[in-house]
Amino acid sequence: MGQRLREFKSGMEPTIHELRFMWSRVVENPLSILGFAILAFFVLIAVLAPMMAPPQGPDPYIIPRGSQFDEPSGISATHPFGTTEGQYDIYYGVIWGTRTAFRIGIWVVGASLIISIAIGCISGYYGGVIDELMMRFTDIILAFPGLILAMALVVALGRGLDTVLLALVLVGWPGYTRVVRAEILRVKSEDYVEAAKAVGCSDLRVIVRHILPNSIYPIVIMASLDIGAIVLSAAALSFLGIGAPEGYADWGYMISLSQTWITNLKYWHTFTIPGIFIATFVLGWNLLGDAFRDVLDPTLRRR
Amino acid sequence: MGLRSYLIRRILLVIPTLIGVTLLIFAVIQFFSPIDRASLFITDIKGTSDLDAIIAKYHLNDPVYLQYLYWLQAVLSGNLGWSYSSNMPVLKAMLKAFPTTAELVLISIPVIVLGGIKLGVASAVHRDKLIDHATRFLAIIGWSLPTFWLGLILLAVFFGGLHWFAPGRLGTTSEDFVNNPTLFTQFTGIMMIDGPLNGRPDIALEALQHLVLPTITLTIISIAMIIRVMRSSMLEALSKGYITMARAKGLTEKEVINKHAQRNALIPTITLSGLLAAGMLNGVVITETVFQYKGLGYWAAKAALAAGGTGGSDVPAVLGFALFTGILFVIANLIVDITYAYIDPRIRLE
Amino acid sequence: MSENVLDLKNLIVRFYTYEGIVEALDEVNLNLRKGETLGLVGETGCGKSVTGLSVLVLVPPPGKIEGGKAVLQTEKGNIDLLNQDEANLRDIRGEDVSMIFQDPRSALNPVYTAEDQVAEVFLQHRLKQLCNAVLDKLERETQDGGSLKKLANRYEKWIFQKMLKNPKSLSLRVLSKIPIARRYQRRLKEETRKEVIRVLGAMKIPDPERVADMYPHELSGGMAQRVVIAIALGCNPRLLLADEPTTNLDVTIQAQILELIRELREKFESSILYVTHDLGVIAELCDRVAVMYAGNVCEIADVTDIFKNPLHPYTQALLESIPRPGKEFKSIEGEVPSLINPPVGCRFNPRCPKATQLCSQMKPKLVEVEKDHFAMCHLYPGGSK
Amino acid sequence: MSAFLETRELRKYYAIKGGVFKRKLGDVKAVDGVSIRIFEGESFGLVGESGCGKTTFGKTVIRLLEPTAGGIYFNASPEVMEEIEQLESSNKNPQRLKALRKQFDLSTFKGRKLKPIRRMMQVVYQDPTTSLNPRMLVKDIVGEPLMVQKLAKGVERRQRVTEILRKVGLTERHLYRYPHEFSGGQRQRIAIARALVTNPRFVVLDEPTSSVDVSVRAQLLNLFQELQKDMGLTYLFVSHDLSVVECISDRVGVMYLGKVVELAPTAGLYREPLHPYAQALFSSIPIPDPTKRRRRAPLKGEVPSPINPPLGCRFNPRCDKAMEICRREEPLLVDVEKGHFVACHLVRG
Repeated sequence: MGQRLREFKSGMEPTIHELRFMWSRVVENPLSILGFAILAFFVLIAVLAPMMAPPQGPDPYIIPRGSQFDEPSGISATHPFGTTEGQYDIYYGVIWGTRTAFRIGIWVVGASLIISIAIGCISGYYGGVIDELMMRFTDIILAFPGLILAMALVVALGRGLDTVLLALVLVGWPGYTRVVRAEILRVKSEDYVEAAKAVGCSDLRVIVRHILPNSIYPIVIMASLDIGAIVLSAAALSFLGIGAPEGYADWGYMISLSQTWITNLKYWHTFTIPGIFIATFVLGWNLLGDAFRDVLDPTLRRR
Repeated sequence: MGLRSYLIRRILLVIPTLIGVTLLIFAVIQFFSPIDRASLFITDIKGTSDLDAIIAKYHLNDPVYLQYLYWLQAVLSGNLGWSYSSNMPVLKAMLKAFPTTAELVLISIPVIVLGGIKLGVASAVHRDKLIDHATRFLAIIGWSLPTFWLGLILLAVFFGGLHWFAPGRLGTTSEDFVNNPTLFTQFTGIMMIDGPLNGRPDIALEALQHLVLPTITLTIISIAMIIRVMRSSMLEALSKGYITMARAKGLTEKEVINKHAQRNALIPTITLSGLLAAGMLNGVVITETVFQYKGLGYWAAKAALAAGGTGGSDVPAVLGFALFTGILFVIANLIVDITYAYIDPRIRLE
Repeated sequence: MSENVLDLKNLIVRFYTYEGIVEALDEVNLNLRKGETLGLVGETGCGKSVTGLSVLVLVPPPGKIEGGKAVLQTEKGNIDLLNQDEANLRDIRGEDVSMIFQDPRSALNPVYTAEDQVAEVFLQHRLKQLCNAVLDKLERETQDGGSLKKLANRYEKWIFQKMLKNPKSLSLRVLSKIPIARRYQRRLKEETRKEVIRVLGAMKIPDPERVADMYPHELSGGMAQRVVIAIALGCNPRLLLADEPTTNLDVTIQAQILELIRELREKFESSILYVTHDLGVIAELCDRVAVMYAGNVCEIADVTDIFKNPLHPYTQALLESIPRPGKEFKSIEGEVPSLINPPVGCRFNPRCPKATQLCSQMKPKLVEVEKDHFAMCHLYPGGSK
Repeated sequence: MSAFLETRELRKYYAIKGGVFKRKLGDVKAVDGVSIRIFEGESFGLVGESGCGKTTFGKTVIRLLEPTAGGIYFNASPEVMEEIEQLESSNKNPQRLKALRKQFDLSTFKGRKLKPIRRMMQVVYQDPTTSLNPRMLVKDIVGEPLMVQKLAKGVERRQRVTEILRKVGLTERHLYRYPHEFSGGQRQRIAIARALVTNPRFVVLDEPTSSVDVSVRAQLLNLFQELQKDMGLTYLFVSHDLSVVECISDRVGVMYLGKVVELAPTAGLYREPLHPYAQALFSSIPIPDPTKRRRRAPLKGEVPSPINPPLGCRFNPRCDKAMEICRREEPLLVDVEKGHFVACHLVRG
């Protein structure tokens, strides 16, 4: 047992050393601490949502509304952040909107990563015709500005939040695949991969045991930190009106409700509050992403 | 491989990419029933009544590859279908809105590129100093702000609060004036040029005034990428052997940075400016929608929501727009790669 | 000791890295006499390259020079390089002291031609001479030509006289940005090109005209190194630092470059600090040798003395580790220590066959054991003094 | 003496593509017709400058690279070799030749058939920092060949791993460590252990000492010699370091632009190289002895491109003894005296 533990501990050692180094660099920067704090705050909100804003209908993601009255109302005891157009409660919306944001980000990143790792590995390792075909295919998707292609896909597949998720995955995977493939190509040319082939390892073993462990961590970390950017795109689609359905607890959708009221500063809360939520959420991810990017960038490492 | 054959190859590569782009759009069309697809071939309002004839005419019940060829033929002859929302053929509507967008983009690009490069260099040279932290913080903020929210805040403050700038492209009176062909000739469709050409410099000034907020929005959103790429490639360049060499020659720090490091750092920045183009096109859709700036993006966003179309959208308009931006982006990338070939002597040898 | 071109005294350099403080140079002492070639030999990471960079005061971050002196003999007398301001240092770099780097390809900027990069040295340090040459030429041209040509000539003369006085004056900076007005720069470029071709030719580059127009990636390794040497010798420096200039080259090309350095040494009368790990190169090229180990210079002597009569145990072991056919390979036990926590006392003591208790307690001093033969070892406590 | 490993006109070309349509423009002729014999138990040195094809040759011989043409015969009896030679020159019975090649010529082996070869032929790379997977334990790195070759399992595998580690000068304590915890010299020992754990008979040593320091180099060279005696290994020692090769090899081949120009027993070759290139190469090595300083005319020019090597003798543009015939005709590698082969028109057997 002790042997196992020692093995495990020393097995984790390079990873721990690496993480400790990254951590020390990340912590050096006060901005990334801020990023961590922001994200911790949002995780807390997402977890505590049912307690902070008890659901009132069968679907907790549908914002309760008092009346059908159009004009937003100000801050009051019953509506701590006021209500937006159509009397949707802003407080409830932003709390449950946090869950929506996490859901969108994690789903899109997770699905894109799985697709891109599978395709990137095959493409990069075997090369040849498969690689050429795959890369040309990614070229085509990358030949469109992402948001516009996503918009077209959502329009074609029918509006809704699920469609937005699907569209963002379809638009997002080629970019990751390119990165995965480039990493695989880099590691593939390392001597230890050739040495593995020289002792008679099968392709699968070479990929799983030698190539992936040496290429995948930075990609996974960087992709996870993309969640902010993905939430931003989804919010943009919701803002345009083709994402979240009516009454859904989604920040982008809530801001789109305030569009007609911005000329009167009396209604400042309708766009400011949900906006602050999106901006800080994304800021948190980007602050962390920036810190990690510096640490993971091999050209800037270890001064 | 010489520079010339690199360029020829790069230009030829545009053809398969464009075919791919059309294939993808065509694939998206396949989500619709033949009746819905038929509307993609209608070019006037009367056509909506005899869809069956169109289904027959364009072979919409034929095998897919034949359909693609017929569709491609139609697209190549400029037929992108009928836009419900603007009540005219898609191509015509897009051409009409294009100069407006061009005006916005052309004025934003220099601000973004030059500003981004300067700030990125300053940030790298003073790494971990105040100016670096400030620039990076600004870049991250700009990168994190939702475009639409930033636009709305600017509108609320400068239009709702201060009444300095208004949304739209021109004031209502000027707009009417400009759209009256007997009074005003639209040579280019770009007001800053057409205004003075018609002897009305005040129109140009008014257009510029309306451009301030959209330009600021686009800049804040897009500049972050240039700053970060420039900063990291500048840091990389500064760690290279030739920088030590340049210092060992006795060059001033200014020469070392401006001549030796910056030129090398520009190379990765240029290769990534294709992404900038994509970001701008994305940003244009949102920015124009927020500011009611009636260019291509505004038109497409409205079309996506148009009632009465397929599934509540003006599908031909949205797909036509996607195809159009795809082509635009392919051309932008071509220009980027050609510039890159001229800046980096190494590519000429590969 | 006035004939020392360079005198390093107790030089200390530390690198502040994440892993810890690297004691890269720990009181390095060495002197370079006028006209000689001093070999600085040692294994990877012993601090020999850092020593070279310290002389130029170009130790890269996170490294810092934290003590000692680096006295350079110049026309204005002896100066300590470590307490000069940037402007002074810039005048010295490339003019009095210059450097050849290990990897010529990374030492050349990939986006500029060889000519551009060689020309920079002349424009930086020989601008006056270049201006005078241009003015001479303009003087000769005034006699003939039409009135427009005469006007242009007068304009250019005015420019170059201004440049002679103050090359960074405002009017020059403005004119250099105006399309037609800046055509005077062609004259300067012509003159500089002449110099560039001359110095490239001196490097025995066949067809220097063509090479001048090439980009670094078009040059072979040997050719690129010649260009780097041309840059270094462009202004006839009194001190040349050569940091493993042949390590990345093939042996036959190495032989060419060594031969070139030997010839140029006589022609340019420079003193050379030649950094290398190759004892063969040292034996062929150098007059004296300094042996470095883990941030210390542990022995300095004439090249024949080092090879015939090495005093320091490390030098002895190093020489024995040279493979010789028919003999058993001898090696030094253990590994080169990390400089983050270097051994206390003599840094060689954990690997030294002759180490005593004293060696792990106290750091020995570099003393003159025999005439002109210095060693840093407790085996030779007082030296011959 | 019969050859343990013999290459016959071995070629390895790399296609270069370019132009508008990425057509094939030509070949980099990295190895261009090399025929050598390596005898059992010897250490064969292969020297030359960078780009001469020595590393490519080493990797092609053990089939890490796909040969473009030619044959690699491993462990074939003299009778078989004689028959192949006859069949090749007479061109009479192509079926028989094909059958023989299929049986003995490694260059015809594919997929599964290569796996047993991998057990017999191994390689040690130049730089152990890149040749060891940084995320694997020493026990897994060294045990992997046993695992994939299905040679040993569980306790037995562990025993064999420990045994080989002891042989290369490491101990059981090192089993559960990662490569980054070792110094350069020790890492190279791990790489050697991995190569030798399957008891191979032939090992390609690809510049195995050029990434370690002088003081450590000697330790490794001693280790190589010990292991060779112990395990009855045959070495192909590829290096640009002529003095190391001199000490460790029995016979040495000199390569220039994809061809072997001279091949001889070490002592004879180093005493008196016959090919003008070999002469220039040997005289270029700086001798670590200040009393033996000499001035010499270094070789002029640089190595030409291996895409379009010069006609005739490949060395002719740089050779100061070049004659008319050198520009026309490629010299053959001929035996001039008792196993001293030279490919030069000046020297005749």
